[in-house]
Amino acid sequence: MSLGRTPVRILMLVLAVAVTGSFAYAFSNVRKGYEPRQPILFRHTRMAGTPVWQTDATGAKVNVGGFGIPCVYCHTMPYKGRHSTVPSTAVCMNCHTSVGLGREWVLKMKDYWDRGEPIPWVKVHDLPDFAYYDHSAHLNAKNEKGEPKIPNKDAQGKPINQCEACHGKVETMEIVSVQNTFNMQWCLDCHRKPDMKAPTDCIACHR
Amino acid sequence: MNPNETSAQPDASGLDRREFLRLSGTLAAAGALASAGCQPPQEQTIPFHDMPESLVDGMGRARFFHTVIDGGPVLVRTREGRPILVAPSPTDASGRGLTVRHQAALMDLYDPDRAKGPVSVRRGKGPTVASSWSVVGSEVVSRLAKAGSGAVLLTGPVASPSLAASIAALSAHTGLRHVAWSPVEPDAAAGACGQAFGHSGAPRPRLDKADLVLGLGAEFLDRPADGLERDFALRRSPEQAEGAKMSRFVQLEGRLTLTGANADKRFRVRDSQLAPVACALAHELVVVKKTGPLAGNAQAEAALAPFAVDAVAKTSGVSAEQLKGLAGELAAARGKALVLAGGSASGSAAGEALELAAVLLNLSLDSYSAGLFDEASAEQLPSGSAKALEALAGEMHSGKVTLLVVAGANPVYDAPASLKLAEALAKVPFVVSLNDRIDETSARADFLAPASHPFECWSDAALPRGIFAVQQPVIQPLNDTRGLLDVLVEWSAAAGVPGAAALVAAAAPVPGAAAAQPVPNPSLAWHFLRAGWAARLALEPGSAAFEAAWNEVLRSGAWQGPAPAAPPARTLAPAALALLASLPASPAGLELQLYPHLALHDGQHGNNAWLHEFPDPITRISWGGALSMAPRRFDEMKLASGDLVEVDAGHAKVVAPAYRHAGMHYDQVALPLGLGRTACGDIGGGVGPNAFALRLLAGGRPLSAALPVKLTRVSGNEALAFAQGSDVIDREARPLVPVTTLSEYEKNQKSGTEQQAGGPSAWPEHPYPNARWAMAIDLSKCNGCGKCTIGCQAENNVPVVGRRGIIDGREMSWMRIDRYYDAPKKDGRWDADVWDGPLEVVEEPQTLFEPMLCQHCENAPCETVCPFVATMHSTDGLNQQIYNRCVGTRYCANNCPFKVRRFNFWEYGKAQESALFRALEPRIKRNAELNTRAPMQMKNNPEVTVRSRGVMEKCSFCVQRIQEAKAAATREGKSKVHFPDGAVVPACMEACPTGAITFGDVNAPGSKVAALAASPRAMKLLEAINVKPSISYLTKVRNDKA
Amino acid sequence: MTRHEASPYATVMDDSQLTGRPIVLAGAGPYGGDLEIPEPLVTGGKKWSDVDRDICMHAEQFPTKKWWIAFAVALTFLGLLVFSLIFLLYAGMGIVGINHPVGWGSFIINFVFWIGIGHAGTLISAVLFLFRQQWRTGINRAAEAMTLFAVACAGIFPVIHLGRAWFAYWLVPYPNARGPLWINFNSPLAWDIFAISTYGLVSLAFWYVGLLPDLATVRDRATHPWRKSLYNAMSFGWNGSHRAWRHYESAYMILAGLATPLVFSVHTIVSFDFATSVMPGWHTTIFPPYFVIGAIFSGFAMVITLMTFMRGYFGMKNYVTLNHMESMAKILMLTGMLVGFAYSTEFFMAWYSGSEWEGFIFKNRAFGPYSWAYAIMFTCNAIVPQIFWWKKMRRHTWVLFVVSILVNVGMWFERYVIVVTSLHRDYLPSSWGMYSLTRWDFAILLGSFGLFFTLFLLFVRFLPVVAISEVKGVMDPKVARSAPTDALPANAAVAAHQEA
Amino acid sequence: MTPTSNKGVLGHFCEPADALAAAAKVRDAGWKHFDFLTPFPIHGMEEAMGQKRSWIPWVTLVLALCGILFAQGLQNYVMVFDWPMNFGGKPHAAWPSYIPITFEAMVFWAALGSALVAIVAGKIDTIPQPPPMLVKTGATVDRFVLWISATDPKWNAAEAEAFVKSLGAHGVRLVDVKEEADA
Repeated sequence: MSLGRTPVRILMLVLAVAVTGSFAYAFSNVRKGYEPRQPILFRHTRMAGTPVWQTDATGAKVNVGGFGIPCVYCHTMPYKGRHSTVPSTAVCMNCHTSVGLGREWVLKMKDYWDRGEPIPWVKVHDLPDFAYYDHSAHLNAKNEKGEPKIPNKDAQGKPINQCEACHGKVETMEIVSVQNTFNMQWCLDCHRKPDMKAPTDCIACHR
Repeated sequence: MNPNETSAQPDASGLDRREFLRLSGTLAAAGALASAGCQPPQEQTIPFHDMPESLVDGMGRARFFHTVIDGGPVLVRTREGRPILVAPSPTDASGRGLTVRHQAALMDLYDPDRAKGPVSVRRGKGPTVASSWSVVGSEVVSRLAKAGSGAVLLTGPVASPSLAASIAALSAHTGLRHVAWSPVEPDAAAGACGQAFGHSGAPRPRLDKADLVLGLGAEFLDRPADGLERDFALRRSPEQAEGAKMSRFVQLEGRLTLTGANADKRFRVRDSQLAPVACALAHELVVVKKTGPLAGNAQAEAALAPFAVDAVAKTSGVSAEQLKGLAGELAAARGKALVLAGGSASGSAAGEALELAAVLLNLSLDSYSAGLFDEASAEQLPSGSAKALEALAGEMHSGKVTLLVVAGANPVYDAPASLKLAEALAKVPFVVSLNDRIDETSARADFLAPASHPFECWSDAALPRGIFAVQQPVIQPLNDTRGLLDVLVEWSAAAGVPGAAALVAAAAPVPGAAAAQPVPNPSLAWHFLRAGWAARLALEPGSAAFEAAWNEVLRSGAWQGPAPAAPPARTLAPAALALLASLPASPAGLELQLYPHLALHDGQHGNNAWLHEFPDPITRISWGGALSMAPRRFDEMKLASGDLVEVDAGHAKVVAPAYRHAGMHYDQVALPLGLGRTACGDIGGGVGPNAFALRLLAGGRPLSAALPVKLTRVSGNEALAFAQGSDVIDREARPLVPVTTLSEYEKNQKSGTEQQAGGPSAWPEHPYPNARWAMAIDLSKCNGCGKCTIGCQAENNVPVVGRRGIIDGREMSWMRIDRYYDAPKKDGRWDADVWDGPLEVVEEPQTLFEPMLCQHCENAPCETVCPFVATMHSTDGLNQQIYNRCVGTRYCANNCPFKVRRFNFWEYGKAQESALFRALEPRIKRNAELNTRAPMQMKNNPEVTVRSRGVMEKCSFCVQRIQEAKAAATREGKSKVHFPDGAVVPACMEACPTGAITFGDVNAPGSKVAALAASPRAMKLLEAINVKPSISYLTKVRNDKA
Repeated sequence: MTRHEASPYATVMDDSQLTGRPIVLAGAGPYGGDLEIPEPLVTGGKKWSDVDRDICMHAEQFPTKKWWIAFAVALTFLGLLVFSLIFLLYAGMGIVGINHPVGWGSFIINFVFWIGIGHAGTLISAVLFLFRQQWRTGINRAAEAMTLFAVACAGIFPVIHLGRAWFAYWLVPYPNARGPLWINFNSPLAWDIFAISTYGLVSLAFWYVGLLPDLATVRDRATHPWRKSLYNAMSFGWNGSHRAWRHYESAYMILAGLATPLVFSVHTIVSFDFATSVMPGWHTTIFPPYFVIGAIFSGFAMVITLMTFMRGYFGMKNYVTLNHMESMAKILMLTGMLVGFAYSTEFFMAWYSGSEWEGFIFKNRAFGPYSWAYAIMFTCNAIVPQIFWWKKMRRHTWVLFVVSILVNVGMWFERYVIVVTSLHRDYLPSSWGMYSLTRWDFAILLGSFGLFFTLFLLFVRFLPVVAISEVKGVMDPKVARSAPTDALPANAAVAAHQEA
Repeated sequence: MTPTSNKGVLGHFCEPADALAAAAKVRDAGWKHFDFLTPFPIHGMEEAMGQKRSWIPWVTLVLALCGILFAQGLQNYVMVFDWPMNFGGKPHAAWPSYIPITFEAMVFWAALGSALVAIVAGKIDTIPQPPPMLVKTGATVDRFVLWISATDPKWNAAEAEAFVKSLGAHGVRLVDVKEEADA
């Protein structure tokens, strides 16, 4: 007699799969939390993090934090061009001709430099090819009062990094990961804020 | 239900609640897993090893270079080191203008069928063997020393002074002889001028100064050169500056050409009769009306005596009244009238006489003295000469030539058949080809050492009006190729030409200093050019002043040379009149005209898909050519379009599909040259018939017109790839093209724009408070040349679909030029059969051109019907098409009244690899051949999505440029509310040589497009259905005021 | 009223004895005059128990050779469809005949064609039910099944005609991660999705509700316990309780009442695909009624085609009699005339509106390059059914069969004419073009028939093809009842197996 | 879901008219838990059995209104409130465009809902039935079966059997599923 239940069970199962699956798919988030391994273990915490001075055993003051190098030292273009750009190896060699020598990853980087090969970084923030994003148009955007639309000051008036708005606090990340969903909904959440006065035309991003 | 009664049945719902929850929990976990597995593929970011300083601001942005290609000054847009667009140089002062071949040069650069490096061809016997530049060089140089005058360099016309100088230096040192051969440039004009005035070089007419232009088979719009189309357009709109009036253009011709299609009045005169008709006009002016300096000149009057209008009227088909009227019109416009010949008809046996008659007419009308001609001042460079080729062929046959270097010439394909060049080549002991591929000539050579594309190497060019331009490379050579100039300098050095060795030494790379090379470009040609340019600029080579001047030349693309010399006197040498006496008789029956294909020209770029796909503006045939026949003859022979016909010229026969060519003279047929390449690559090989075989060499000139022929219908039909549906428009029923005549226009400026008004709208309009993009197209200025379409194709990554694609109706062009023959109202209206082109309409066609692109309608019918939200209106008035949202219902295209939406029927962006499916559908293979072979993808504009199969696309008003302008405004802190004129220039407007297209923000105060849209001539199409286009068409005005 | 103990219906042993006219019982009238009673709907002196056997037999026996041959042919065409669709998905829309002026081709034609056919079933169930046309009982089950299968065939076309069919689900307005990007409710294609899915599901519900009592009949005849429990589950344990009949009848009436406007709305909305556009030849207010009538017309033609088979091959002549066929022929002729009237009205309106575009498009339809298609359409749809003015023709099986096939050919061409001739020459003469079907178009068209007949043959194999309980309801109890006995009816399925 | 009763009395008639006549008598005799199992619905049986009109139409009305509300809500939310876009110059609230889907949604909710509710109602809004498949009644063939369930308040097996026989029913028998199953 249990056969009477079987078709109903199958039907319920199919329905449950369909409903759960479609919602999972519709809201699936493929980007947030993406944290690929890079060919060189570059530590943004060390390069861009806040300096923390400690006195070591010998009494010398040692920076155990980061060097506080601004983002645009390496990623030169966000205010001027579409891409923020990934630095060429030559930028690393600005300093690493004299410092950090002998460290494993510095040596690996120098290996690439000596071979004349670019470093094959893995793209962390990867928008689909049909979405056209321009860093300069976002970072330079200003409201009527002439203030940047992407805030460069917090509520207390303390300067903050504009990059944080999307990329999060990269200077605190040992391995860079994607901090936001970077999907269309996320883009539009900002573009549709009334005080942003940002375009919501499709051609703003797709062409 | 009674709870006391127990049920024998289980609960019918099957699943209890707990079970369901358990199940869905599992599924949610599975869903999460699945979505985690749906990560997009990992991509890499490859930065520079060491970024060049010049690129620091240039990442992701276009860079522009002025250069020159095939004598045309161009502005090349590059991205990440790849040229992606060729546009006319906006700063060009030479007025040279471009042809579609210049614009389509990208396809030649990225042609996958180019030779990859030097090969030993072994005269086509067996497979080719890879070789090297040093092997070829040493072979040539060693033979050069021995050959003496037996060594010949055969080139195309030379446009570069530096190249000419290097050839001259090599010749002087080694005895190498230089022969230039140009297959289609008619040299009758220069010859006639030479005979008439004693100095060769045809002067450049100033169409912008003429009130009346008479064309004697003129083709200045078909073969745009020296900016004639721009000058012409300046006088073609009815709004003219104070004191000027709209010009009138009368054309006499046998085949309806693009030029003739733009005429206000057109007479059908077959090629062989053009010279007598021209003489009759001269007779009427000089002998009858006693007009101009020739009046009373006994020799001239005697020479013109046989050409009284009555006599000529009998043979030419133009009535005596018409001739007299025309002569009267010319006489009335004396001092403001121009007579032009120089078309295909000048390639007939009577061509020089025709040109001389034009000279006589111009003399009589005081055109020279009234300043309607600019004297030619370009440096005299070797251009083609059939006489020299004929002599060379003779020497080759007799074995006098021991070394032949072919560079940029393909005589086996395009020389007259009577020269038997293939056999002659076999008698030359050593032949080296410097062409870019194994073409018809290279296949018969010993070695092929492929020349670089002009975008890959240094050279220069002499332009009209004393302007010199530098050809600078815009990309590293893609293959192991070298520029012709580099090769010649290297060979010169090896042959011991003085000075050349020093250049080689200077260009040699400094060992061990790759990163810090002091010389930016080690090219030999660069050194050679700079040496020559130092002399031209009269500056010390290597001095700071020279470097600054040189950099300025590279930046601006051109250098203005010394002012042209004072014009020489234009007095007639009476001996020239002998040409008229020896005028050959017209063929009794049919005569054939061979005209250069409008896009492919002489066929040199025969593997260029854009040029093949470019529809002839008149015939609208792409991918091939057809035998143009008069409609009446076509009907009499009971032919259908594409029926095969054998053209028998006596010495040769060619089979070609027949085409009913409107406006063709009954006794004339025509075939395009430049087709039928047998060895040019997979794209253009075997497309169309090769009409070069029909040319006849006579008197040192390759005759290409007025050739007597017989036609025979042979079995078979070859479908013609028409890029257009119906030819005819009944404007009474379909007021889609605004046209009027000047006299009507003067009565009512709105005439020609009448159409049924739209009803009231049920809805309020959407507001457009900020920028709103719009376009205006002046049909009076548009001559239908189609350069906008190539510009659009290059800018927007529009694929090519091939012959089969056009026949299938799958053309992808975002912009097209519709060509209609106007069927004026006669006793009511035309009936449905008008669309087949009745003889009354197509024998004397009134041709209309209408550029058609997305109209960005305010009430766009396409937007309403797309269920996927893939197309809708932007706040700045654009009709947006979002490819990544498009699923391809094609509903929008169906509902587009203008049929400008294009569907990707196939995958054009990448090859579909499956042998089985490719076998099932050969079109898949052809698409891959045409679009996706490396390095073709390099031409793609990264600012525009490459569309995938199954999505709709259409003109976006070059939204990528609009977005770039907006981003630039944001960067620079400027207002984005309105944009000034010129802030955004779409590719079509950029490419338009006549300024017919105007684009801009119609809401910006004082914008040009707003003024044009408000012009009384402006008409927006299909008001009746209330779509409200953003594009205004300005009435085409025909000057009917004789 | 006199009750006749010996029913005259008992003597009508097969449909050759039917005349299509009432039976006159001399002197049987209430005042002694003649009594005219309609001819029986079921012939052969069938008893209620015979009905069970005759109809369930096909679902209970091992299929016949004829069935296998038909099934093999249908499956072959279905295979062709599957292969063609795989290739279509791989290669793209390039393989079919559409091009730039004609962006919709055979797929949309087939879609409208099948949707049209799908209209007869629900019409017979719903409209004829509301009009108390009792003869519908013989054919409604098969007609409803036909509706479902036709809708299934129709349903694949809007999906496969998409350039990127794998994104077809974007048409469903579901919340998603693209932010607020839903669908465009202005588009008739969005309306279509709702209309077609509603129609498909409501038709399914209607059909299934009608099947419930019959599934119980099959269950009660079943011998194998698996089969028994399967059919029991499918019939939701139906036992014929009149307390269930009460709600059942009410729901059936409501379904009929809702399905009636639904039938009209669905093809109306399909016609909106065309009527709301700006294309001359499409943009016309006559389309909704014109499409609905055309749909009924083609649907009835398909029912006639199928019934001819059912009568011939499945021995259903006693349940689907010549009287049934004649009634359908009459409807066919009426709708055919209405369709012909619509064709003429279009021309009149094109002339009367004074619109040049309209005028041209209709002239071009009738006399342009596709005049052959127009001629096929007009002949098959407006002229051929006129043969049914003759009663003999209405009752002639072969005539009915041929006409029904011709009508569907004509109706396919009607859609061809509407879709192709309107698009191929619209506003701009420069963009005119021609359209022709490629081999893939033909393969998919034929394949859709394969799918249709495969489903229909499976239906015949597994389910009662005539609405048993409804037919029982219209039979004369005097003929149909069993002799009074205390015994329960024997298990008819067993009996049938034993006979076989 | 259906309440079942393992005990009751069954008897059948061979013609609907007989069943109809019997039904009135059963009703008048005061039986509550009785039912007629028939191969097809019999006109007039509702009155004869003393049943009220089916309440399904009210369900239909409510569901139809739900369908209308759902469709109007969805379309207006999407097109007007969530992200208003300019489609071909139409206003955001282009209400005529919303009519077709509103109608379809109304039919969809009303029709499918009614069908589902009717099936369920046939199972719930009933008296305890003889267990299907265990008790053969012939009601799906040609018998018009009277069933009086043992759950009836005035149940008395002998009395019930006698009563059914008195109606002229054939094949009257007392049913006890447990016994039949054991046997």
